[in-house]
Amino acid sequence: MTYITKPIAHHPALPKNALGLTHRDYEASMSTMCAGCGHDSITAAIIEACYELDLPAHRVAKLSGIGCSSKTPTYFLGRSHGFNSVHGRMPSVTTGANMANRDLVYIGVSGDGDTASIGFGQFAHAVRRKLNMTYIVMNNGCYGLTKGQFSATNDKTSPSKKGEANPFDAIDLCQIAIQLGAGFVARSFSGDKRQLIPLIKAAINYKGFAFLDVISPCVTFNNHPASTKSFDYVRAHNMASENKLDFIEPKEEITVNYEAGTTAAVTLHDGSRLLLNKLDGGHDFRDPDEAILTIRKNATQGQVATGLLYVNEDGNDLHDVLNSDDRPMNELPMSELCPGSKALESVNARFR
Amino acid sequence: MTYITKPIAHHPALPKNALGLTHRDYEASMSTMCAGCGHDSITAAIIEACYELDLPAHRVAKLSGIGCSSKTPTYFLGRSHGFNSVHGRMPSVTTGANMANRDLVYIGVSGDGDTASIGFGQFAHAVRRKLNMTYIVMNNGCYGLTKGQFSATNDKTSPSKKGEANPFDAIDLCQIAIQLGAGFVARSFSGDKRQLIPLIKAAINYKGFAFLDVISPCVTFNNHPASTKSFDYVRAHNMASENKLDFIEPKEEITVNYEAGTTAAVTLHDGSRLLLNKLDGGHDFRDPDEAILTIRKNATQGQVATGLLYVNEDGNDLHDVLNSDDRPMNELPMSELCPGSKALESVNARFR
Amino acid sequence: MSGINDFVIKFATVNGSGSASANTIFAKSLFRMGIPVSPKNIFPSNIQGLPTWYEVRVSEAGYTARRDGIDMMVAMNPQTYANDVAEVVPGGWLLYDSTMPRLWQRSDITVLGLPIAEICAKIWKDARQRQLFKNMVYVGALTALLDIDLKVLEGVIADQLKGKEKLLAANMQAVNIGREYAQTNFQCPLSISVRHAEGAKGKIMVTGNEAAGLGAVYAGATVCAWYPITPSTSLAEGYEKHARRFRVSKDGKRLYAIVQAEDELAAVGVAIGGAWNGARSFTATSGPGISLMSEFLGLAYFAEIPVVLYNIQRGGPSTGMPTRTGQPDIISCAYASHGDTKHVLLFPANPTECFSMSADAFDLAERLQTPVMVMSDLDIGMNDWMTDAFEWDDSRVMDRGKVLDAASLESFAKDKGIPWGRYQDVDGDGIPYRTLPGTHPSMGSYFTRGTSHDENARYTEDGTVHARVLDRISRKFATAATIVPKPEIRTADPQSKIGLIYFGANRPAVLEALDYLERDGVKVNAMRLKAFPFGQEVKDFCAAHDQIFVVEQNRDAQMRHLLMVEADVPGTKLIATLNYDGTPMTADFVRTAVLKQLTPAKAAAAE
Amino acid sequence: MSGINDFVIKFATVNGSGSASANTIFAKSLFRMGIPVSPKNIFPSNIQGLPTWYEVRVSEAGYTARRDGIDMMVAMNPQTYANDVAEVVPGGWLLYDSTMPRLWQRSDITVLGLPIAEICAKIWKDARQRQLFKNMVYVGALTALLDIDLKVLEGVIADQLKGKEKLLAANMQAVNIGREYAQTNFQCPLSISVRHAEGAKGKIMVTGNEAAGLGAVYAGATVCAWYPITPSTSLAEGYEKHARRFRVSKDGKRLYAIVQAEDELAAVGVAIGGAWNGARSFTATSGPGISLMSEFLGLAYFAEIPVVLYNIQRGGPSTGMPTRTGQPDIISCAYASHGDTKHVLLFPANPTECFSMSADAFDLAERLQTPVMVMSDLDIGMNDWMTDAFEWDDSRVMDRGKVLDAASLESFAKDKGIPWGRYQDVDGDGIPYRTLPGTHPSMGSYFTRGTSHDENARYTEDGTVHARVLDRISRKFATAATIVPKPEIRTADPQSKIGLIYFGANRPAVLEALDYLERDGVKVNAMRLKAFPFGQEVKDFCAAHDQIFVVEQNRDAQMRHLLMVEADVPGTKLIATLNYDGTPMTADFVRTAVLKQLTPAKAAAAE
Ligand SMILES: Cc1ncc(C[n+]2csc(CCOP(=O)(O)OP(=O)(O)O)c2C)c(N)n1
Ligand SMILES: Cc1ncc(C[n+]2csc(CCOP(=O)(O)OP(=O)(O)O)c2C)c(N)n1
Ligand code: SF4
Ligand code: SF4
Ligand SMILES: [Mg+2]
Ligand SMILES: [Mg+2]
Repeated sequence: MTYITKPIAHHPALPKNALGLTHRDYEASMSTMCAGCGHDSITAAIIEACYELDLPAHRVAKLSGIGCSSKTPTYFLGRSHGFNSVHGRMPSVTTGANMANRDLVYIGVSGDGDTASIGFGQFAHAVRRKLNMTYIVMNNGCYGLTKGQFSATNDKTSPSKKGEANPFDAIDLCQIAIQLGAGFVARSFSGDKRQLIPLIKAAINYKGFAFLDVISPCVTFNNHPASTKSFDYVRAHNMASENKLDFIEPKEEITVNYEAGTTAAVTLHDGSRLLLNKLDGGHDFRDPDEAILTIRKNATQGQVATGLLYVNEDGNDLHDVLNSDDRPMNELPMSELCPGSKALESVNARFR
Repeated sequence: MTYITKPIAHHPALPKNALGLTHRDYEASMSTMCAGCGHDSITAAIIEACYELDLPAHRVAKLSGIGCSSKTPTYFLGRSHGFNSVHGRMPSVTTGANMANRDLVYIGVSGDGDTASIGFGQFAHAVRRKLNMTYIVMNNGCYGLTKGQFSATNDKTSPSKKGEANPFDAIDLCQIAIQLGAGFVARSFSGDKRQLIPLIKAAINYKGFAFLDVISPCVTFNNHPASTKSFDYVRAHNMASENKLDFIEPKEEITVNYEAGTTAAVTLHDGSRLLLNKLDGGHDFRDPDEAILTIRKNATQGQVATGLLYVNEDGNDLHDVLNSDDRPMNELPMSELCPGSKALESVNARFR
Repeated sequence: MSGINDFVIKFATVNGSGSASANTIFAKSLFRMGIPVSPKNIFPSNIQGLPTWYEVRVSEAGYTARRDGIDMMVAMNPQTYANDVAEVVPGGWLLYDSTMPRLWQRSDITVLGLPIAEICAKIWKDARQRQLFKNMVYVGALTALLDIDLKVLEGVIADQLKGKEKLLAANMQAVNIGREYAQTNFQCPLSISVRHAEGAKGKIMVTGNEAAGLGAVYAGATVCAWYPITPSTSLAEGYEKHARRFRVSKDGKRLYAIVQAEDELAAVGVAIGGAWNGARSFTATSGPGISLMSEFLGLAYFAEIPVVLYNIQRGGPSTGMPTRTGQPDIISCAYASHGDTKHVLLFPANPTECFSMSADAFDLAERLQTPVMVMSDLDIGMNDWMTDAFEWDDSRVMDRGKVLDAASLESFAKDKGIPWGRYQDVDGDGIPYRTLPGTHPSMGSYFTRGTSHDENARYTEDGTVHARVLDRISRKFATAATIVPKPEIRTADPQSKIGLIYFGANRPAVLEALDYLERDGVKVNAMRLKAFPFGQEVKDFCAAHDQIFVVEQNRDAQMRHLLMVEADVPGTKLIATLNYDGTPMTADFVRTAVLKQLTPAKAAAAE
Repeated sequence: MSGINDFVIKFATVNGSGSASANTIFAKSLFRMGIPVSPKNIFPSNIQGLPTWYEVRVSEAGYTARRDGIDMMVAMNPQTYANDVAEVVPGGWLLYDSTMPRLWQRSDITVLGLPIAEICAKIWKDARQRQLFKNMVYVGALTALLDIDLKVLEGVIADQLKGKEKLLAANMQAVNIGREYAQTNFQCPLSISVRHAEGAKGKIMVTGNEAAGLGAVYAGATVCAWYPITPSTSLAEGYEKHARRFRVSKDGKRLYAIVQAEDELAAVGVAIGGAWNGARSFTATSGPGISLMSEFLGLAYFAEIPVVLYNIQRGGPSTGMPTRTGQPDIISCAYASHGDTKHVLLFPANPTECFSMSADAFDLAERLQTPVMVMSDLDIGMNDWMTDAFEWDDSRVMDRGKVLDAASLESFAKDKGIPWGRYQDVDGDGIPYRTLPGTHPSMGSYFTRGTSHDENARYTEDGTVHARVLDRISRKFATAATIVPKPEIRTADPQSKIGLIYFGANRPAVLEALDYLERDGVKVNAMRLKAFPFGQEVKDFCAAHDQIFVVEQNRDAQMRHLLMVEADVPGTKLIATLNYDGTPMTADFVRTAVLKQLTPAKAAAAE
């Protein structure tokens, strides 16, 4: 919650970012997740990413549905407005918020139940509309908050803690997102902040729909050895598309140097870049067909393809599509919105 | 409607199928579609397929959502029970009906609005559950019944009748169905009954989720020259995976002969086969990856891949998954359903 | 009783045959002649081929309600001949296409045979043209039979053909053919006919949906999210039409955002997101959409988000009668969503109010920080109504409610004496102060949620806090009752203990009935409800009368229900006066219902 | 007043720390000693780390309602020490982990320090074990302090450990450690303690959700579709648990089908599809689910499909208080969906009725061909209740209602004198005859739809037909009022004009309060509603009393609302008696509310 009872004590030694804000300024109220929950690591990564991006927190709006994952926006960016909506409906609420003010940064947090079950339709259509937002799914293959039932992203090979088999195939949200036209699609793992943080930074800077499927083990209900969403399994089967990922802001110099040939760079509309040291055999992430194949081939071998999977460098967003005014709708003066009595005469005339 | 006011006059000359039923016995009340509507052709194809399959009409249940397309079940199989449910919810109603009686044949009819917009989530999860049904989408790229607004399957390149451009990419239901694990996926065209009828027959005989995306021009709102869902466009860009398709029932001899090598046969669990005279370059429709690629490659060239796209020959269905009794649930005797007072004593004991 | 400028004519045609525009031209021409008319479109839930009717009441007295008893039937649809001819009153007329002559089993009406197909076949080769001009031929015949001013008619056609002027000649040719045939073969004009009048002067003819869409533009709404559903579709289209005209900058940028959502849940979600973020946002739907939106409406109620929803009611339950009118969603809207919820409702009675109440709806929503539903219906929304011209007061300032900007946030504690908290009732009216995202770098941010929260928007599971917040929202609702539009009261006799309550589209029928009742010597005081929750005036009116007819278009007497529970009116004095066959109400229905109850004898006579 | 077999003990612990099972063992042991107990679990909407409480009332008198005033607090959660200690009544006790000693600011209670952590650290090395056994240590101490029969306790633990017997010893070791520490350091037993009793004999202890799930198995339900939501989840799980036991054939085939749907819209859709196809089908949900299901419920109402829905109510509005109880969905369920709709509701008062009313619900649904909603709540559904053992009459035959098989279809016209039509009211009770898919090769097929239809299920846009069908469904609803379960009436004095109406989980609190009021000399006649629509008995009771308290757990007096509108009871005589803080109702609340109204003086004294 952002209503801060006691002001955060600012330790003078704390490092500051370009806005003179410390890490603390991007934190919020204490997490109520289970100790060790993957969601907390992702929360930390979001905080780190926003801090490093020098984002003015109050220019960010965080939205979510319902679930443990959807509670996390209360644990980061305490100075941002947040909206914990209803189950599975974050995409539509975010669409409206974005229509009302195109100038804010929209971070949507959801769970695999929230997105792949009740929210599948809204998710699909937000993707289709190229909504300019960062959509993060904290994917644990189960419904944590309702005590661990299988979700639609749980692999068929992955039984429940009690040992019951999961009868259904998993929905791969990254594949679906690419098929539906998402501009930026990546998968990561709550246990790999080296990969996750730059991806979040790039996703936030991406103009258009940026989707992040982050595997986030539920330590209480779905982290047993047999679970494919467990820390151990993901560590063992993580097929990253790169071994090093760097996000470079427009102003910055490119300092990182990779062995020639293996480096790939993605340039976003604002000039910022995502540099990857690609592993050989890595697919061309500008090609949606290759991206889908990579995901599918890995899946059939029980591997999890992570990293940047697909990006459309010249992405546009819903406001471009609708050709809306450059100013936020919520700041347009009534004088420009209400045609007034004169105009009404001509309207009446047409109905005479 | 199946309440028949005047008994259908049986012309003695009418040919009869194995059940001694004539074509007429598979018809129903008069269509109220616009003259020339693609939906009527699909309706005719369904009637033909059921007649040729010698289906006892009363063992078929036809279900639909809301829309012009969803009205068509009133125009075929007058002796079957039908259920015109609510918009976008046919999949869930069919799931329940199927759970209650596994012995009937379930034909679900929907529209592109009914399935790709409001019903996208239910569609996706019915696929995932491997529901044993034939799911037919009469796809016209628009909302016919509400006067022609764009639907989510309308191509971005396809403007409205009034000339407004469609800002969004189309959802390709066949790709989505394959991705979500449908066992039988085909696309056809209301204007091509030679291809459509055998596909419907195979889909009905397929055990598991059989999906048919049938492009069905809306002559009133979306059949103008610029529309990619118009008769002319589809005829001009139809990339069929075969040039001849035959459905052969278990009992039948294979009489058709194709040039050697080009013939491919799909055998369904009941022994019936679908024979295709494949065009060279046709993909292996047992491979989902190839199927998806074929669809995508064609789409990028503005071509429409039709015919059998993917089939999983050893498909199983939701009842197998749930391991339900072989008898229909709705016929189980109370004696087997109600444990009775004796058992209750032991239950009470546990709560003492 | 019918006669000059006083009759009902009905057109029976086939859906999708182009008759709609011809019929509109007919009605509009009479309107332009200054004659009060009220056309009612009775159409099927189908795109082409099914029967459709267009009923036009002509009334110099200015009565625009539907009226039973068809004086003239223009029977152009053989499918429905049988019923259509039966509807004509004795002494009435039936005009039909006599290309295929037919024996009509009625001797008490005059049948006018016009060989339309034959005539058209002679003149137009192209099938489509033939079809279209057929309609203009019967309109032409009517100009002679009813003595319609040809110049006015031509003007109306010309307006309709804007862009394709060259078609005017052909259309007028068709009109003249029909006209001449009538003049030579029938005895024109008939005893029912028209003449220039004053009653329609200064009025406009428009549908409520277009008026509401225009109203949303004037109200400054910038975010519209919708999903197509009859009969609300044309409202979003109306908003778009007028926004295109008034809301595009020189460089072609749009000062509005319309999202055709994937379904109603998404549509209201988008509207809620926009409203939360400070843009005036709305959605439009009908019954089934209300049901689907109810979870979200509960969120907006509890999280206090000012969203506007237009419900263009149609016949229920379920998918029901999508192309018939009704008022069956009063209860489902007043209490939409689970848990303890209540919503503010507005009841426009005609297109003029659809326009004016739009601005009221957004003002109330933002003032009260709660959803406001505008309860229109198919009759108001989709039929052309002769109604007062739209008016706008340029001095009107929108009431954005208690929204804090950076400065007022900083001085809040000082100004108000207590620190800001999203759900604090600072002013005692139950209405808290809200902040918008992005307002201030370090103040005013909070977390919006549908879970229980305290006055500072913090999550809580403390039941006493939860109850306290719910009570505060009840106080806010009490405030609402004091600021929503007041009822319209017509007093026949201050002493009379007989009252009548009505609302929405039933207004013309009720006002007409009240005139008749006056003549019948029955003094009935009437109150038209404009909003829920009910203000003191509503309670006073009910207290002042012993017998109150509650006129509405639903089966379960839903407004009566609401009055009993929310205005504490004993059911014993509330007489349910219900019509739910999907057709607009008639004055006769209302008058008879009242007489039956009060003076059975008179009622019998009246029937 | 507290003392032997009469006190309230409360455990304050941390969610997910394993205290739940220890607390259940404690309560179950007292129950096995024959003492009436009623445990209430007050848990957060969280999986681990937040405060949670477990309140146990011990009452030899058999009062099982919640009671305010904690005699003993087992304070194991430092986060909540402050509030927890404050809750203890003067003269009460507080037991805490004194490993970290603490000064308690209360001189009027006895603080008992038990160095649990310290003790456990000595004995168990493994952290997880330590954590678990901690709980058994305080249970052990309580056996001494409250004089609990150790053998009984051991039996209960043994039962809980079925499968992992070897753990028994370790658990008992922990118990004994606590017991011995208490015996040597405290003065045992305290003045509040327990002894074997008779009150609980023959009873069972079970949750309403498990009872309802079992009830659905007994009712012959074969299709269960659900979507997880607190507090209804354990109902579907209960059905599955018992179906696994009783519904699997020798060859391992399941005689039931459970579908965990993707959301509530799908869940109810599946249930409707199953019911349409002749299988007894149901879904279970809570408030938000009801809102999402409302479009579908309108379809089932209008298409007349016998589906059963369990609504385990929780605190609203919106997501509200998912882990707190309430009765706030009466209106949203009675009128779920747009258009004119009404639904049949059943109100179980305890787990025993959750079981028995399940069969009633399915019988009524099929008899009436309409949705039936069983209105339970979190308190009944998720708390263990001491309740009457389940009973089943093997001679009971399920009422499948008017379903035609092939033979009766063929002879229908002859038997009934009119041809079969799906929606024909043949018997005058408003209930038509239905057929199932696949019944007959050439007869009985029809098209089910939510659009308007005539008596033969044919699509219609004829308003008079539509109205006729709606009226017939109203008649069916009137029939429902005559066959739903009758209210339970307790008459204190036939002459008394003071009445009280209640339902559901409030029963224990009300019955206890009635005893007190009796003593107070206030004669109150009480009626417990078991169903909606209301039968004649309900109207008679209301007619017979001038002042009627309506006791319910919601803000808007929703049952009072329903009585005013649906039983024509004047609001003036219905006194809203409301509690909506999410906690189960107490007898004191009811008693005080009544006294306040009737004899303010007494009330003051009582407080
Ligand atoms: C309409 C509705 N249905 C059901 C619920 C109950 N519910 C709360 S969270 C949740 C699932 C959460 O799963 P997921 O999105 O994966 O989040 P996680 O807890 O796993 O992070 C459900 C079913 C609800 N709150 N609202
Ligand atoms: C809940 C709900 N929303 C909206 C509608 C209105 N509606 C009826 S049909 C339809 C779209 C139909 O499109 P599609 O499924 O493609 O069928 P088509 O008419 O094109 O064959 C809509 C939006 C409705 N009946 N119910
Ligand atoms: S239940 Fe699972 S998802 Fe929820 S907080 Fe605990 S570990 Fe995380
Ligand atoms: S509107 Fe289109 S889809 Fe509907 S019936 Fe006419 S042609 Fe077919
Ligand atoms: Mg999850
Ligand atoms: Mg369509």
